[in-house]
Amino acid sequence: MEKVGAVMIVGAGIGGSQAALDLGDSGLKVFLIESSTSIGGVMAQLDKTFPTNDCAMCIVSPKLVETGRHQNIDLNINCEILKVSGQAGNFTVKVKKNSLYINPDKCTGCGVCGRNCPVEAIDLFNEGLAKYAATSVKYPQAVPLVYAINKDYCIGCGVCAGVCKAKAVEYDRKDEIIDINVGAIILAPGFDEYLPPEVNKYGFGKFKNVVTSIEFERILSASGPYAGRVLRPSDGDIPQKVAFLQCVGSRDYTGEGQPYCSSVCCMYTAKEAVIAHEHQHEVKPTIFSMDIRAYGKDFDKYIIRAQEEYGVRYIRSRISSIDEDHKTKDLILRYENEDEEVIEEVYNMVVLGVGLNPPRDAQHLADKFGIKLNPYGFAETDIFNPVQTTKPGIFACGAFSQPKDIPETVTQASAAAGCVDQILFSERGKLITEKTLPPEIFVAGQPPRIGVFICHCGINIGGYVDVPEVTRYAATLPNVVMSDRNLYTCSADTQGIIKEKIEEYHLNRVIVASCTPRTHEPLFQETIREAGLNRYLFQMANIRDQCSWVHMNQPEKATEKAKDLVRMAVNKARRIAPIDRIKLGVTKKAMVIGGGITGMVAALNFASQEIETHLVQNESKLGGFANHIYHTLEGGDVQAYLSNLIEKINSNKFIHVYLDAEIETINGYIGNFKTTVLHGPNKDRVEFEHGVVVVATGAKEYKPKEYLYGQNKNVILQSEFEKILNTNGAIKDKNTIVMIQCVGSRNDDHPYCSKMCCAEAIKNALLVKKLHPEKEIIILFRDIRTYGFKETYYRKAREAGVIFLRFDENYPPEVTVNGSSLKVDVKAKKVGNLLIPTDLLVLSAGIVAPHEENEELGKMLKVPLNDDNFFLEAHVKLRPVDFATEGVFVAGLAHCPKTIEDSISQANAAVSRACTILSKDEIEAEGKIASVDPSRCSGCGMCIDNCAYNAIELIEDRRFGTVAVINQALCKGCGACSGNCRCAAIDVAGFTSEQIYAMITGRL
Amino acid sequence: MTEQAIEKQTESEKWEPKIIAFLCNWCSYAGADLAGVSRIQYPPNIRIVRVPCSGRINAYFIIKSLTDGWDGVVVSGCHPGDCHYISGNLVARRRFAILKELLEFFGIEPGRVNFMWASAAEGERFAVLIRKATEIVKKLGPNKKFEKKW
Amino acid sequence: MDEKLLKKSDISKLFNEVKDEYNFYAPKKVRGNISFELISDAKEIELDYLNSKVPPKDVLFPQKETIFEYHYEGKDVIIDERKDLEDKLLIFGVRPCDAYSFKLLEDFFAFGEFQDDVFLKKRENATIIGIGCNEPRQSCFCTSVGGHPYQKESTDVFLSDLGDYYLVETITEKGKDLVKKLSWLTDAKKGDVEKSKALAKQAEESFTTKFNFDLVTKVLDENFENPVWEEIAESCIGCSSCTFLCPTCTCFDVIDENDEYNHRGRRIRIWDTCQSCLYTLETSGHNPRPEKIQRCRNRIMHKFSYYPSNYDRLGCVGCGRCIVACPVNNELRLIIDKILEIEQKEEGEKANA
Amino acid sequence: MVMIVGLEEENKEIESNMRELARGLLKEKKVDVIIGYKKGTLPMMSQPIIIDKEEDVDKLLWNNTCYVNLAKYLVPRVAKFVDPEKGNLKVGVVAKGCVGRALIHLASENRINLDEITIIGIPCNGVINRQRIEMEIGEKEILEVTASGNNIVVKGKNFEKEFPFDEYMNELCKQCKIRSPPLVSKFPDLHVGACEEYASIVDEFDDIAEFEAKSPEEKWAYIQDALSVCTRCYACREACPMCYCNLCFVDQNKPIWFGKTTDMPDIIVYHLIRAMHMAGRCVACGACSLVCPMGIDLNFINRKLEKIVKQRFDFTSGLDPDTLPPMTDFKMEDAEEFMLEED
Repeated sequence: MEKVGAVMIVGAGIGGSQAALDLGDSGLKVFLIESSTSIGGVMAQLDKTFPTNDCAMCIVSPKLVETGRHQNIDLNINCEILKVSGQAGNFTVKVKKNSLYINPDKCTGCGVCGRNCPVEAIDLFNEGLAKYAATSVKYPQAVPLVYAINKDYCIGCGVCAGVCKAKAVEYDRKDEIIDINVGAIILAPGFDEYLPPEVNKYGFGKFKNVVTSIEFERILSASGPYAGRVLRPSDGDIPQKVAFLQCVGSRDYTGEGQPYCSSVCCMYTAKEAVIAHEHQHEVKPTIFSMDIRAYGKDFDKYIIRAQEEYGVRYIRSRISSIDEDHKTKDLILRYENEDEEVIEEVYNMVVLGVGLNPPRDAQHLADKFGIKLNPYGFAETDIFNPVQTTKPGIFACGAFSQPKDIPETVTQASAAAGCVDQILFSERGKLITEKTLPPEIFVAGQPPRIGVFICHCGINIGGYVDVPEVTRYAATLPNVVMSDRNLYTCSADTQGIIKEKIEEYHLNRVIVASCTPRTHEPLFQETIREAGLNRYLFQMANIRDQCSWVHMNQPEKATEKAKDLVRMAVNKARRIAPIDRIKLGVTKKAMVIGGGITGMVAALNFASQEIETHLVQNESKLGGFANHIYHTLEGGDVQAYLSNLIEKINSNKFIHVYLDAEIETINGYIGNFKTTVLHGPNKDRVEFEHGVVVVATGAKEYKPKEYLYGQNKNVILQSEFEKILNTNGAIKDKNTIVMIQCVGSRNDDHPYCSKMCCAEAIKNALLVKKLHPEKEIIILFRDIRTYGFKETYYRKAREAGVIFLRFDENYPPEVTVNGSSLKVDVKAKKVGNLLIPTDLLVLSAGIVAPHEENEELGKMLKVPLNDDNFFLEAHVKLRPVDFATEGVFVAGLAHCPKTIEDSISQANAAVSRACTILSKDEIEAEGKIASVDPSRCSGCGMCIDNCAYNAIELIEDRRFGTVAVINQALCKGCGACSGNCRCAAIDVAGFTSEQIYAMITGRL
Repeated sequence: MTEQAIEKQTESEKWEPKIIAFLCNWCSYAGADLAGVSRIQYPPNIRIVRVPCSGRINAYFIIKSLTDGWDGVVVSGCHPGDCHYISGNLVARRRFAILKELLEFFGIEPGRVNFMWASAAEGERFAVLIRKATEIVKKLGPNKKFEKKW
Repeated sequence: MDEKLLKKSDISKLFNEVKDEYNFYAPKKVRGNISFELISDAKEIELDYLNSKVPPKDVLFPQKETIFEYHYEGKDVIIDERKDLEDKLLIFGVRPCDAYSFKLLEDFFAFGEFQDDVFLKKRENATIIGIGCNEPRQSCFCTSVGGHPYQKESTDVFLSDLGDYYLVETITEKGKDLVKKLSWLTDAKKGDVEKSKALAKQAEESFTTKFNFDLVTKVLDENFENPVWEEIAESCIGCSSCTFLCPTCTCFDVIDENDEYNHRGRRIRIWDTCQSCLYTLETSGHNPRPEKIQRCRNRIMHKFSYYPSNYDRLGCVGCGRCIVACPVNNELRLIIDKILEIEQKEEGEKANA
Repeated sequence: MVMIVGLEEENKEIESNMRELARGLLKEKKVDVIIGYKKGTLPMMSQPIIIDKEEDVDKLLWNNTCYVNLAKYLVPRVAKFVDPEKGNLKVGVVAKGCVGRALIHLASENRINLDEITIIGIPCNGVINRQRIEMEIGEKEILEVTASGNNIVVKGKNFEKEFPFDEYMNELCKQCKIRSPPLVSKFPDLHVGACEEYASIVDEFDDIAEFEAKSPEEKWAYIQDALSVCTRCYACREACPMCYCNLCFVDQNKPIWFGKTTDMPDIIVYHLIRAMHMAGRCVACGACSLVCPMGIDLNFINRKLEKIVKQRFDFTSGLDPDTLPPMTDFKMEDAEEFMLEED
């Protein structure tokens, strides 16, 4: 069977887009299939994201734009899967492309149709809180920016066809059915949120001021229905008391909701409460929750800030009922607090923290693709590879396999891509067609000959700005040799006209005055490149989004402004120069630091793609943290898995293992590293070259100083207990076993949650109950954080008779010893003070980062640590395994505490990200980057600390002494260095000081 | 009020300031685009210069704008934490803080140069703040301090 | 008798008489410093001063001077020549050393085939009223450069300060024309002339700073390369105060200022200084005087070696401004001493041999 | 300033201690050269001197005329202390507080290596405001200046005048909180008087409060007047230990950042941007003002700079080479009260 170098990705949310970008960047053809009319999924609907309060649109939109215009990604919207055949390596998928009734090739996204549509349709993007026209895009920044007609609402009046100057409206446009041939498939359909039924105790749908969290998210959004003001739907008043209810439709055994934990609600609720208060200080949020499951990186700190800085009140309770005050539309909540009192409180608004359900069409997808779903209706995946579905060659990522947050989704997306890489690595580049372009015309030193193209954009510009006047005016400007106007400058035929004019007038600079460069610059750059001009000999004047559309009532002023903007663009264009993007060779080898499960999975993935890999382990054997783990909570046999991995590593000819190894130096940068390692008992020195680095150095178990650990033999750690249980099982005389959670976690020294301890405790408790049902087990906890499907084991443990007692963090249990008997004194919530005679005390010790080792490695790699000494990724949300320093990746416990499955996903994700580099013979640096004029530089080094990418270093120049140099491979072109440089020694190509000056002096 | 005074008043009311706005590409420029897409109207006094990041904006550019006769300057970047380049806006914020204090110390009216944050989702905020900045500058009148005698 | 008398209290009369015909420049105190400024009210004139901080050079050769202006007509550039060069100037109260510096400036601006029209026109239209020095400072050394506290070279009218009044001597035709207009001046008596001469002699004798510049020039000519330059440059910080306040420094830079907004521009010249490392920086990046040692040497060589060989006179008028101005006290007297030490050493060595 | 003995006695004692220390350093070859001051040829002047022989030690001077910031001589552009054979020479620097601060700050900007420098610390009691005295004396030649008690005695041909030193010291010296070099613990044997540790300083900046309270128009008028005599000779820049750019922005072309003329806007822009460049870097030595041939007082601008960085970023320049200067560093929680916000 022949393998096909293409991949289908179903679902174009943040997960699907990430997988598509990874695979597209590594040379595979990607067919991205989306059922709605634009990409971005739920993330595009969010206002801010936790735990950084990043603006969701700010961070996601560049990624979506990149996906939309990626050469290797074929984006298909409004699609349905009809039929799938074939097997891993070669699938054929029949896809139906539903008609938009608007020709996407002709639609310019100008929006005139929507503004003229007489019909109001419900705006689903704004969760029904606003209305939109039947002819619409999902949201203003949608990718692709193509309008569609919603036939459910359309009355067929024909107004849109009449007003569309691009002639894109085609009412009779037919659906299309196509066969797509791919080698692998990634399913990323995301989730659907739980919608409580109207008869439910929450009164959703019945009471106007009860909204779901996703509706509230739109209310918070600056681009939402109330422009970011927190208003309640019933009367548009600012709600002062807002109650957030957790676990709506999650951890629900009544049959109404789902039994599992939806994993993300605790955090998004905290975020919504914080943001609501931030937007409107009058808002005083109260959150009702059972456990606070802030188990992720820096999550606990966020919860603390929410309480301390934003005054968010937490009440541990599940409310029993909601009633509405008919007059005020306020809501009356009834609940029982931890002291078992029933309380009634009035709130102005209630937000339901709804859970995550499998996508509505999950069963349909499973049937079509031939994969199995688990009992909850999510995709069933491999216990040690959470992206592998039950069918080879088909992978799942994101919330489709289990509820999860954005970084985990992005990680899994890359992990799925990493698994696809393993199957299709040999087919890279085979289905990619490289465009052949004419050689670039040499323009250096020639006087500028500028051509200006001014766009009417139908009536979008022409209706408000006097385009002929601006065109006439442009012709009078210095170095302008032609100016012309077009109905739609972005249309395909105008691209032909631009090319002709370049030839006819020997243009060497081109200006388009139209819409925004953020969406259209690449298109025009491509056009002039096809005509033989360097891409960077192009300028845009934004006379639509930032002129005609915002000054619709002042046509004269808008015309004057348009002239100014054109003049400023011409002034800049007179000073622009071609930019050559430098190319760097790539050493197609990898170094993986750390020989635990994460490191080994990464190494094996590289090796399976025939990439030579150096695995550096500081201990004398492989295995790391997993050496102490026997099973996962879900029952996976870790020891068997581990020995299988080690065997595979040792027999793989592409992997070099260095044990007892110590890294001496790491030099170089992305694609071109050189490392020396001392290894073995004799500290032999070995030096090798590699193109990427994966940091998988792991973490350590906390060695408690508290609770008499190390002083009393009956006080042991959870890992030691696990060993006993799984080897000789010698606990016969221990009748009462007490476990204490959060030992060395969530305290002042280690203010984070170690994530795995709750599951470990429950796992061991269940094992004890299985082996010795008569034993009494008491687990003392602050919050039980069995997120996702792990929740069901929590329930199982309770059913098996394990006793769970909650203590307050301010009153931790006290352990006393009297002769040989231990006693645990605890102030338990709802139960009161207890003195428990204990035979065995098991401490759930947290995970700590090796501070010194991490710091040393961090310095060598020029990558940062967070406050807790774990490695700090490039972006908490969207680049979870990347470092800001390119070519270096992080995975596993080195990143933060996490489970084995998560570590494996991160390992594969890191490999996928690395393969976007290693799959290329050479990498192209950014074009618009900074450079240092050594004759001006005085070497003060300020730029080094200002650079977020470690792209600058000081060198000794033979002629100019100590000067800064910028590594072109690492520079991103932000210019932070240049903005502070006193000597003005640093300039940024494409935004040079001269060019910006020219724009400043271009004032009319 | 004398006739002359009235004439003078209407004259100054008629006067429209020219304001240059440096916007970072990823948040504020996108926010300005969103204001456009959402058809939020604001005064036509600003002329936008796109820069990669607020970190790129050297004090030279701001002062040059003043010496070159622009009546006001607006500089807008991503909110702290949102920077596409991780920390460019934080580097810039210190620079702007110092520059702003120095300009005021030298006797430049506080409202001549305005710094702001606007995200890609804040089309409305962008328009509101531009409206505000325009009003402030208009109240200050033409920027004559750096005018050269010819 | 040709000599006249001018009462100090009549200065305002003089000013009012001529102010319409001349642009009247005179010493004025600006923020504590004396400088030659365009006078609009006789009260501004400062009569009691040692010498100005900035030399009167800057009346004829200002720090910034527009050479011509231009404007755009469509895409064409039209040059507008200066029209104010025909204005008549009167510079009142110039000390002899500074007056003599005008001679040196003429040497430079009229050298060879390059005639600097702007400067020369202004010089031609300028009438100089000099004034003798009764109290030379310790830093003054005009007598060592061929000058004198009562030297009248380059002045048109010369004043001697006799207490409440000035003795007015007419030196040139230009001066005669001016004095003729001041018909109210009284005639001087013989005693006044004698008194002036006595003051001149007294002043000459009070000099404490004296140099043998013939020897200096000779030593310099032979010692372009000498370790002493390193010593001389050691404490210099290259601030260029010495050159900016020097009445004989003439270097300038030419730049264009473009006022795009108003469709116009101008070509201006501004003072430059050989003490700046940029001064000799070539486009290629090569700099023949990259270090301050070469730059310090250039200033000395220029004044005391190159100038004599080019113009047959010293490039220094002995005003002593550089001595006072140097912020690190690396002053000319110390430098000359070090240069002459070379000669002494050589002499010593010869004697030993 | 509380002074137990007269100025002259105090300075003499420091001077003789300094000479002994210098002699020892040269003798024991702990340093190859020493930068210090020697007596000037004009009243109220001193001259920087570089000595490398024991017998020259007695030339070293310490009094209230030692105002040049000697750190300037260690910035590579000005002098090279390199021996063709020995390589970098070990340099001793006679350092009052602001010289010490300059050295420490320069180290943080990679200009100098503190390990190669020996700081001879001096507790400075302020330098004479030469320009102010000269201006008050006016058009008379000053022939001799001496210290008597706490007064400065100025003599000329027919006059003699006394100036109380406390008032006639440089403006920045009046506000100075760091009279001897910081980091004394690093050089325990190398201070010649009582030198203190400065972990941080307390300063209310009351001296510029009055100016800050002025209206923009008043400030602008004041600045214009103060700078009107500037000839743009750049002596301020050249004397400043922190101005070490290879090519100052005013000298650059492509683009020509700002006008190079003595037109008022150009002058103001030069001083404004130079101030911008000094933020968090100025070490309050006052050299810029003391060297100005036109006697312009730039000190009030320097005070403002100190105030900005102290109040905003709790930073005082030249205290610790390992603390990142404010323009190099940034924090998420930096104050941003100046940002435009919706009403």
